[in-house]
Amino acid sequence: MSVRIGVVRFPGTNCDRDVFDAVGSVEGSEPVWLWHKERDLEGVRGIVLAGGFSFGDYLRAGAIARFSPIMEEVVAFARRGGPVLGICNGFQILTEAGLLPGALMRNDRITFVCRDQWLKVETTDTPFTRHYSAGQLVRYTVAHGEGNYVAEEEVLDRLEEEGRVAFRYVDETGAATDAANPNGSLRNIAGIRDEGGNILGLMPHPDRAMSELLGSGDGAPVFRGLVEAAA
Amino acid sequence: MNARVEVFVQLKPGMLDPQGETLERALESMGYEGVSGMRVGKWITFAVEGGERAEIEGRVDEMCRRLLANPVIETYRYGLAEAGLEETAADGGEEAR
Amino acid sequence: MNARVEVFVQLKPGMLDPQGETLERALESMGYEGVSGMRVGKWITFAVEGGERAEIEGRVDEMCRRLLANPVIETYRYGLAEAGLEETAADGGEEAR
Amino acid sequence: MSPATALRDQPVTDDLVEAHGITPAEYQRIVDLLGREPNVTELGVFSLMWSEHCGYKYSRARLAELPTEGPQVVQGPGENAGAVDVGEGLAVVFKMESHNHPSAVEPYQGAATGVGGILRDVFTMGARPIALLDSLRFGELSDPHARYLFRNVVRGIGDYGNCVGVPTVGGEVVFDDAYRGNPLVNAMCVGLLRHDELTKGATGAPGNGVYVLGASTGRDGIHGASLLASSELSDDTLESRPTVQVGDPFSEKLLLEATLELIERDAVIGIQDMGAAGLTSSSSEMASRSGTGIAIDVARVPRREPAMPPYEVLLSESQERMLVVADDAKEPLLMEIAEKWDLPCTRIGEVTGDGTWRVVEDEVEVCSIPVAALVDEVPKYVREVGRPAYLDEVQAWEPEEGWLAGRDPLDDLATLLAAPTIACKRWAWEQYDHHVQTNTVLGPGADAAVLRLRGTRRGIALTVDGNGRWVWCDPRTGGALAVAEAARNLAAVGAKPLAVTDCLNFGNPEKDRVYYQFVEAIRGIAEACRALGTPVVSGNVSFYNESSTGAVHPTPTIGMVGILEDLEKRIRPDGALPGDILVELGGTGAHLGASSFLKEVVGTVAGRPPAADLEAEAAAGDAVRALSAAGLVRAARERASSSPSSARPASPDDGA
Ligand SMILES: Nc1ncnc2c1ncn2[C@@H]1O[C@H](COP(=O)(O)OP(=O)(O)O)[C@@H](O)[C@H]1O
Repeated sequence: MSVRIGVVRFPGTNCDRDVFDAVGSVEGSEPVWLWHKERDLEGVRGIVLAGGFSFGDYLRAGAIARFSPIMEEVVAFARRGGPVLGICNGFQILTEAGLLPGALMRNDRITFVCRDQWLKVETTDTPFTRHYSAGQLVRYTVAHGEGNYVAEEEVLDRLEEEGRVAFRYVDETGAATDAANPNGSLRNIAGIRDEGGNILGLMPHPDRAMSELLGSGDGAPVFRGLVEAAA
Repeated sequence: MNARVEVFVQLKPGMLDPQGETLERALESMGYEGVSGMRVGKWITFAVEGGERAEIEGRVDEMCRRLLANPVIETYRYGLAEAGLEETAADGGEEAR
Repeated sequence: MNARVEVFVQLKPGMLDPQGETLERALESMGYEGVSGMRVGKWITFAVEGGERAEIEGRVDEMCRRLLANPVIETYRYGLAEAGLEETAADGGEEAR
Repeated sequence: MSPATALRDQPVTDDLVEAHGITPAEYQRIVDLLGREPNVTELGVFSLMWSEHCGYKYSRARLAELPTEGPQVVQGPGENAGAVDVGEGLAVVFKMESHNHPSAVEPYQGAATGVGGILRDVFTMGARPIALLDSLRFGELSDPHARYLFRNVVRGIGDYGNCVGVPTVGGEVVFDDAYRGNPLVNAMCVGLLRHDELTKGATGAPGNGVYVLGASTGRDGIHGASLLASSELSDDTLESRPTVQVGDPFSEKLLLEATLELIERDAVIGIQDMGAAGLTSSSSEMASRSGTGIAIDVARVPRREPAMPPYEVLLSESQERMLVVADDAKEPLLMEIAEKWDLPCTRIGEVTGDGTWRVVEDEVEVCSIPVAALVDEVPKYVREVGRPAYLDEVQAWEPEEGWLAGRDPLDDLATLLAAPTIACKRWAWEQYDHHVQTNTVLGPGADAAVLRLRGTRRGIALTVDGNGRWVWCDPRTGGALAVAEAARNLAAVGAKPLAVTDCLNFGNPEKDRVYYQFVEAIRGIAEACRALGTPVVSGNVSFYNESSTGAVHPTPTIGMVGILEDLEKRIRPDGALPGDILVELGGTGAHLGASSFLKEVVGTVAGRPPAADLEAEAAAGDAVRALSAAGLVRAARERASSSPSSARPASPDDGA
């Protein structure tokens, strides 16, 4: 029996096929499209919100998408403990929907940034990061205009204490410097998880790090972890 | 009543506004001095049909809270004016339309 | 004087405002009815130091034309208030100018 | 009287004809073709269809000199975009287009809508866009206005392509005073399809329905607005008329997905982009290709503004719209798919059998013109002009004896590397998502971009190139060299060139000097394309790139597509290791005429560019590919005006 994993499509989602392929590359998984207008999760056991510009990211990234019918089901699924991964625009939607704390503001450099990025895996305590070792450096691509993670100090402190910072922007030596920070995110935060550990949101794209031919294969463990957790 | 609504959304005070900063620097390099504290917010205008003033206000406030502003990072305020008075939205600044 | 300035920039009437249209549809599908003519513009606030009121106005107008708006597609208007009166910039809606 | 009626009934005076850019002789021809005087709407329609932009009246005869055929060609010029076979049942569809004038006025929106237009040209053919490239020219970066344009053009291209989800994988940026008053913004789009998915802008049989899919129609970019303003229409409707369109990449993305789904599910008979020149050119071109007529009721076209007269509805350049033809059997599916993507779709008319382009507003006939008159009878101007005198002057340049004495080569090298045109363009391409769709094997920063073709061992290589300075100094050689350099860029990654799209940016062709440059550059391009076996399958002409500071350098940009049969055999730009042997292949010896060294270091634009030895060029490309196939090449770089990434990146923030 293969594990059904839902890939949500909003109008304007544009990494949907990349994610679909990434999920499909994991043995034993079956990616399934979920359309924003539907309320049926089609029996999926895990969900990915892919990157892109849902509703053009008009107003604010992810602001409109979170009100889609499918999102009510996604929120309920996540609250039941189902594994949910939000990449880039997906992360923005998860914060807008209140499933993850904080917000993603416009990059401090104002402009969109697309580059290869070193990340440090800060917690292995999620299904998505369990195949990494703590402190491991991985390389994904970032590509976003609104990836500047902000939250109130207390929230940030709590995230740190509870080990909920999942990825940090670092340089090739693992140092979380300003130069290594592509967007001004507070404390170089690139991704966080929720209390339960079943929801992960991150700006960088593991879905684009699936093949050495394209520069990095470092993202594959994320999808393997997702499928295993869903099984 | 039918109302013309204006909503103003801005980053919370204390939050860095890189867009404002960039514009400020650009103005400076163009030779405009003495400009400070620049913030770039959103100005959203629309018409609303039907209901009492208080009811419309309530609805607009809810729209702001739920969609037009993100309370984690932004503040908002709004103003209503009886419609028909298209001028309301238009006056001050003949350039405005 | 020292002034607080508010600049309002919007796409010219008749120009497509994709943001406004998309927002309007989103509000509708969230169940808010009777909303129309939505436009999303910019609301830029800052302080200016020094000079007579007329002189500041002239300068602000020039800044608008040269940088803050592109007159080819946008209209703008602005309002000044003597500084110190932070409230002016802060209280409700259309009074803001 | 409403402005709409006022306009419709306005008499066609000589002034009005002239204001439409129509010569008395052309007007007479229109009268002959119609057998009567045109009304003002018809006049507007002719002025549009017979403009250089749509009708290619100055260029068409010359473009015929370009080679367009080859076994690899699946679709040559004439459709929305060209297509070549890349093996395993796949074809690559591509085209380049300019958006110079809109970008000069509103750089952000101008560049953005330029990308929007070229994307539509490609997905209209049924191809999913998989890559964008951009070729940009601005004034010197020390000029604040050039910095403003550079910053906003790049942002406009990035925001649009990023939002639609098509990676921008390559391009070029040149800064030269020649472009101060008139920047060049050229965008190329590449799409991929299976051969059987290729769709054409056809109408099928009489009786089929004609639909508008996508955005509503507004007063965007209505050609002739200025002349209307001079003809006593109510002022307030006119002054608010925008001349530049606002791009809506979100709607474009919906249109893209809807269009591909329509084609995949066989819900349409034909489909055509309604970008430049709008409803008029899309409908007449579709009818022309199929030898049919078409009847449209403008009253049914969804509009953004009330009281638009037919003139405006027909000539509007509102973006993100498609013209679709379907029969009754397909209509329900067409509507279902449109609704799925939240796109309005409205039936506005039907295909007819009489070869007439007919427009009514409700019941009233507004236009009735033979399709052939609009499309095939466009006047063609072929002029013979002599070689302009400036060329002798420019080419007479010879280095004086000992002119390099006392120069410090290292200093000069540093100057050269710091020149914005030569410096790394990271500032620009970091703003472009160059990875989305996960096919980018080699992105910006290399001689050519390389994309994998999923499910095969193959890849394609893409590049855009042009050198206006060379063409200015020697139009024919410069034209040939642009093609040669593009081919070299492809060879440097191990790819074999397949075909070319071009974007020919010139000044006013009514001027002898410009026309000469144009004619000669095309000859050069044609010769090089023949020699290198790369037919031209699509392209675009942009004339009138002039301002108060004069005409731009004649700048043909060449977009080239190549194939790598085995991606594993590609050449990596950064593959070199210490101890490797460095070899120069080909080479023109020490040549400094018209060089970057002269311009950036010495401050002169003069001399002749290096001769284009096309046979040697072809041989060098073959040699590189053979060496690479034999596993002997670790890295390669094309050696023209390359941009080492170590140099300080060119950015508008430099304050230069
Ligand atoms: N506007 C741009 N957009 C995307 N990539 C660009 C742009 N300008 C330059 N590049 C990239 O920078 C690299 C160098 O470009 P260029 O200076 O034109 O090199 P060359 O002289 O070898 O053609 C190329 O990989 C090119 O794709």
